[in-house]
Amino acid sequence: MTPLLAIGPEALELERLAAALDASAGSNAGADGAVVTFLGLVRNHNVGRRVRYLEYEAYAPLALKAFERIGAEIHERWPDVRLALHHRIGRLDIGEASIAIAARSPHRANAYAACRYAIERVKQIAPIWKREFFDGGDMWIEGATADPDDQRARAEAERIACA
Amino acid sequence: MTPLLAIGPEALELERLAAALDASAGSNAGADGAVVTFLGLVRNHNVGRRVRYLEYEAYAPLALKAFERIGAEIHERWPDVRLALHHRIGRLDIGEASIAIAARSPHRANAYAACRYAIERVKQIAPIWKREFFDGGDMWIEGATADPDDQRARAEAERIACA
Amino acid sequence: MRVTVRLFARLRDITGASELARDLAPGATIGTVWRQLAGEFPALADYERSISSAVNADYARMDHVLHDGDEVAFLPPVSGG
Amino acid sequence: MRVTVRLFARLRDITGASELARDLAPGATIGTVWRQLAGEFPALADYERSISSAVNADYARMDHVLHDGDEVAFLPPVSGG
Repeated sequence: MTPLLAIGPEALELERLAAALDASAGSNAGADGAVVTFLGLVRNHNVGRRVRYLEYEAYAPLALKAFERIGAEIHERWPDVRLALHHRIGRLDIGEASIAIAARSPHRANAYAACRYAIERVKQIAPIWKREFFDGGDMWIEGATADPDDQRARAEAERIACA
Repeated sequence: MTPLLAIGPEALELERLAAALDASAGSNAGADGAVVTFLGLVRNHNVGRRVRYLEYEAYAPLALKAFERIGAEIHERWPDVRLALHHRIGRLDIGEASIAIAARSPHRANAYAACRYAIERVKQIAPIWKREFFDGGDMWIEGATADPDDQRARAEAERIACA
Repeated sequence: MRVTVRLFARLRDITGASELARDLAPGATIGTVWRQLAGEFPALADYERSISSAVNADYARMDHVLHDGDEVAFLPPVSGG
Repeated sequence: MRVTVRLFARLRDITGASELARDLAPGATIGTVWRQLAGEFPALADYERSISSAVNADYARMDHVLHDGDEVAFLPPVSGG
């Protein structure tokens, strides 16, 4: 059975996340009225560079714990939302999905907010790195300093989620 | 080939919408970094009633034009977003999807906003009605008076989309 | 002139028909048709302020002037999605 | 005591190793390990204020005291998603 939270080299499929959420709902599934999903795709350009492909690396056990933390934050903020989140690692070509998120809820407002919050938090605290291979070279992309206890970052993610 | 906008009795599948968007992107597909989707599901209860199933009816040619209008509004507000929107009609059982929306864009903010805007606008202006069959009876659900020129409604949809 | 009237959801239940034909004098508007129907089916009065209307599958206002062969539609408040 | 040090992304490129073993005096903290590494690999100095750290696959602060057998990880700014 597909786990709700996962990180690995397999290609991502929304249908698998949706099925995992369905299964996790059990007898309560009929109460849900909304599923919102997000797919992050590898783009062919970035700040003026022509991207050829990406390589994602992760500290996998800590990444899974970060996903669990994000799930717990969502459960605290939006108790009626259930979340599935899969991240891919390894080489990814243009157009392939690096992350797939699905949020299911009785009401669409919470599903939208939680799905958006999840991707913002992944970018803030998941120990995952991408190396960009572009025309003329390659470089590690470095974004946020990961600090799961930074309440300002968490509030910013909530703001972006329009919660 | 799957159309980007559709209304009919067939079961909805996110994969078909995603494929339609992929195909419509053509050679520019590699520029997209985000796909956000929404599925509306039939819930097993509504304002205290135990729902058994729903029947959706539409004025199909006008519904398609309403979808086109929503697409045009999105193109005007978020020019880099491409949209797919399918609505189902006929009998729908609990847990089945009545509407599927997918928005694809170079950046996730616009994909989230446009996907949310689309469902709000469908509820405002698409000539579609659901009849609820619940324990003890049935009734037509009546929501918004459809007026595509109502700029206040449109502004409200933008506000909800957190645009 | 003659127009076709399309009715949906509860309006269809009230009138017992999803489609009606109506003969109109020249210059008749969507509103003319609505008032005629409301005279025949008093329960329609509830919808006086909440219906929308369309002509030939495009939204149109009550003062829209009709032509022979037009398809007029009356739409109760919508509940799609 | 002996700990394993895990290094990721550009930190791994700088040190040339994804995993290192280091011997430490009792009472050593994550910060102790970092300063030791920064002495060996001066290019790490750029990351002084931007790294995060973890012990046994849990985020932990620089003043966290280490024990024999711990796995310490240094994480440059993240870019997942």
